[in-house]
Amino acid sequence: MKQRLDRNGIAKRAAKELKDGDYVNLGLGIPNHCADYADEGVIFHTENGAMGYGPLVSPDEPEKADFHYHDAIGRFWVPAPGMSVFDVVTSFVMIRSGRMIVILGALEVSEKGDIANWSTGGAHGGTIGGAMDLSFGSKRVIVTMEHNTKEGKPRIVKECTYPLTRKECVDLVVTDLAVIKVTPEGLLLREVAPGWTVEEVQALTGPKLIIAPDLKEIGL
Amino acid sequence: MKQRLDRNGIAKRAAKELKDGDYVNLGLGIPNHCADYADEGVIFHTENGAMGYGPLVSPDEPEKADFHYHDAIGRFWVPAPGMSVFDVVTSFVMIRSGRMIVILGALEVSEKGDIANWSTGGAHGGTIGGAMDLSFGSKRVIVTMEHNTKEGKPRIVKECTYPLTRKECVDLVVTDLAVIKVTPEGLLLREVAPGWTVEEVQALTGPKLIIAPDLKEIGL
Amino acid sequence: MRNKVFSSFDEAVADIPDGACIGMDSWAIAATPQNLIAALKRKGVKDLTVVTHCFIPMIFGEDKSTMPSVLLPQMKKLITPVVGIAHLGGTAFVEEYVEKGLEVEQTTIGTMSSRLYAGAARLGGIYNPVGVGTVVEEGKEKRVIDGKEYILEKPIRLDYAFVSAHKADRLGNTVYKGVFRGDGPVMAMAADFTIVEVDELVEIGEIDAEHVITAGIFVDRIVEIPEDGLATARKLRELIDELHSIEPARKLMFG
Amino acid sequence: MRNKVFSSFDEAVADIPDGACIGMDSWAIAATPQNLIAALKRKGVKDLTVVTHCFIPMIFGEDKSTMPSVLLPQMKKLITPVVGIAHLGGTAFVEEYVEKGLEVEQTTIGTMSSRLYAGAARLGGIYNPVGVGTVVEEGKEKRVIDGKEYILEKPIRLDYAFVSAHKADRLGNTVYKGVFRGDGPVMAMAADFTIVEVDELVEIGEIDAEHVITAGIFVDRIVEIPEDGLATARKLRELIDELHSIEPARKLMFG
Repeated sequence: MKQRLDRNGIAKRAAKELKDGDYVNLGLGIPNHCADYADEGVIFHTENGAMGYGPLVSPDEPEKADFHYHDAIGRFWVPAPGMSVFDVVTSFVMIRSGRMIVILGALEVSEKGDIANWSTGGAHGGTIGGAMDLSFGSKRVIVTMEHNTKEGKPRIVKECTYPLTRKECVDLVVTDLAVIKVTPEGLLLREVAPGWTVEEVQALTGPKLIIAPDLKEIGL
Repeated sequence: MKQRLDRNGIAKRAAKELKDGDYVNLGLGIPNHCADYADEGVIFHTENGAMGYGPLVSPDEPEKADFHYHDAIGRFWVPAPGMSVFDVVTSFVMIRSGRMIVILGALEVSEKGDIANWSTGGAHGGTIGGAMDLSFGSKRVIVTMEHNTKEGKPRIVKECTYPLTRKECVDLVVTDLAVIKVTPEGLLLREVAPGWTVEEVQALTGPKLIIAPDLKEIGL
Repeated sequence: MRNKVFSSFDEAVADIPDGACIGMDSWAIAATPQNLIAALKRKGVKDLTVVTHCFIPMIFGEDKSTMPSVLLPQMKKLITPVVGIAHLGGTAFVEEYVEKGLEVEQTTIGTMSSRLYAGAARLGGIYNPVGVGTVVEEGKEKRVIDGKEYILEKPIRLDYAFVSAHKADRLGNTVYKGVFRGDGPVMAMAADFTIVEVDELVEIGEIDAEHVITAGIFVDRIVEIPEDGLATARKLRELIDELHSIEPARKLMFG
Repeated sequence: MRNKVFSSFDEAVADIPDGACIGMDSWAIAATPQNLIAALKRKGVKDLTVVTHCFIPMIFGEDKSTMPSVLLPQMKKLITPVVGIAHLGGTAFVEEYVEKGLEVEQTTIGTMSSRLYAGAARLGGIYNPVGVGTVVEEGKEKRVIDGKEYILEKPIRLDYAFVSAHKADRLGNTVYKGVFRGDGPVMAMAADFTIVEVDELVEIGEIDAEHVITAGIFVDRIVEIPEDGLATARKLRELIDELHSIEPARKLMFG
């Protein structure tokens, strides 16, 4: 049956990239859901100053929520054994010093691995936040996003049209249609959503895709 | 009776500059002895990472000594309530950010308040250490030293002959003969050792001294 | 012992002049020195420069939660990585002030922290790798060092830091709780005067030397938050309950 | 859980290649990762760059206390603020090595710490105010910023950091004791690989999240110091007793 992955499906596929002992920062949106599917032993970081925090507080137990314990976008979690808290200076040294994997949402990713994810343009259309730091220093940048805009245009493009977050940093893009690796030769299509052909995915993608010899269906 | 202050006397006079609540770093040599004479409430810093440490360990109680608790030159102290320990990055932000008084030893101090205290010159004659940081950032630099070299030459000079630690930073010089304030107009002689005349002190000093209208004997 | 403990927030901010540059950490409601901000509003100084992580519109009334944006009419300049958030109308709330002359300097979060460290250590500038090839580099000097591009960023020094902390002793030794630590420690170091509001003032010796996060030398004034103050445990609890009752907030903040 | 705990120091340093740049904090006997240094000597790698606070001659035999200078024959370069101390013959002990090509880069203590921070935060350089008008500025670029002179200093990045700490849990969350903290935390951040020797390995959860000084992400390998290791409480106690029995040392180290 031909269908696009839903947001949880994208997150689940991206989470397969994470292994026991990895330090991971998850961006706003789809990336946040990766935590639900990640291996035990993956250690999550939030840039406002905690590493190795525990499960999110469920809406059924609001009494467990505490403003001292939430992530960068305000989701409450509970402390866990082995957690550490720290100031933002230290938090961003963690991010910048190449020890972390980040999974980011994006508006666009270019053929060369440029990412645009902080602003839709316009005078006050966006806010810089920590995305430029996250895309800079991490040992691996994974992007999760919908393959196309609401209007059906490609989000994977020759050149980004939105204000850039960082040039040439994305390693892997996971969308509702495909898993694509950024390589020096170009974008390598490795996996396609169930029921989709290479040609159909290519038609919804800006740059020409290289087809992996071992191309397969996205496995969840 | 005409005499030079001894090293403890110099330290005692310099310690009078310190008030309750001051944060103070003491250099090697005479400055170290200032702690013995300072007001209660003066808080001492050691650049290897502690603030507000307790009394030095006496040679009669070596069992109280612990390598985790000593100052930058290796003198053991005991922890005290209200103490904090920190890394060297933080320790030097304390030093550089203008919140501390430092008392330093010196080889020479110039008319303009330049200080030379880290090297007697020569290929490997000295070691830089933290003196340049200490003389840079502090809100007040006080120098304690003997007024003259063993050969009787002035240590207060027109221009330093030893390698500089920092230019134009010394505020007050306390020697075995005099207390001298560095001012934009020149060196202001404020106090002389008991029994010494202005002329005698001037004869042992390089630059011309300005005589304070309220010149007095060094009070201990 | 030099007294650092003030009995009111108004007294603690009484000497802050027009034109002051004030760091006040804020991650929305978390880590925000709400009582000091409220006192500064009451005082009514103007032409302020505000340095903060998160500058968003007031979500609740000032009696419930006071955030840096309550100072908008008193501000000349804002330095922040986060202006507004999409689901609260984006940056619309600052635009009328920008038209009237408010300068907004956006910086990345990590860059702001590095610039505050640079201010604290009295560096003249840092060559920063983040933001190369983006709007962040506009109008700034760039330089290639060992084959990589960097942007020259200026240090941030503060006249005053407002810090929200958990406990402090009378010497100013301070500890935080959870993500309220934020940029409090580096702001305290980068400031000429640091004012800390704390949940609890404790006796000297109660905070272990190994656990101190901001040493007393960086803290000039301490005010203990009274029971009827802002950002008390009770007030924060009430805010959570209120947010939990609002559908979009519950969806955002609960797993 | 990824295993970070190694059972021997030799194993923990086994992959360090010739030419590595290694940070190892040392404030004479304090804060020195003695066991890791001894293992690196046994391994016999060469052309090392050593970054340390205090580089002084060996005071005691290697069985009693091993300091960075034991690596002199294996070193190509030394970065430090302190080479030798006057009452132990000054810098004489390095001079034969300098003649044979050892490069010695002296830096101020505060500058070294700032350069390590710059390395950790991936800055390209910092404009540093300390050392202007002194030998420190020789051969370096200077620049006036807002009317003040600065020296451009390069970041220090480390291939490996050797850190001496008090306790670590199996995730690498680390705490120190007293002045052994030193530059351990910033070296751990500036290094590609950090190896920590600890007095005690503890279970996860034993170290409070608020008390962690070096978070586990910065720690790659942990070795617990065995009873017959260097820098144990017993060994340090014996050194104090020995120093106390030597007149000049007693005079220097006791009040």
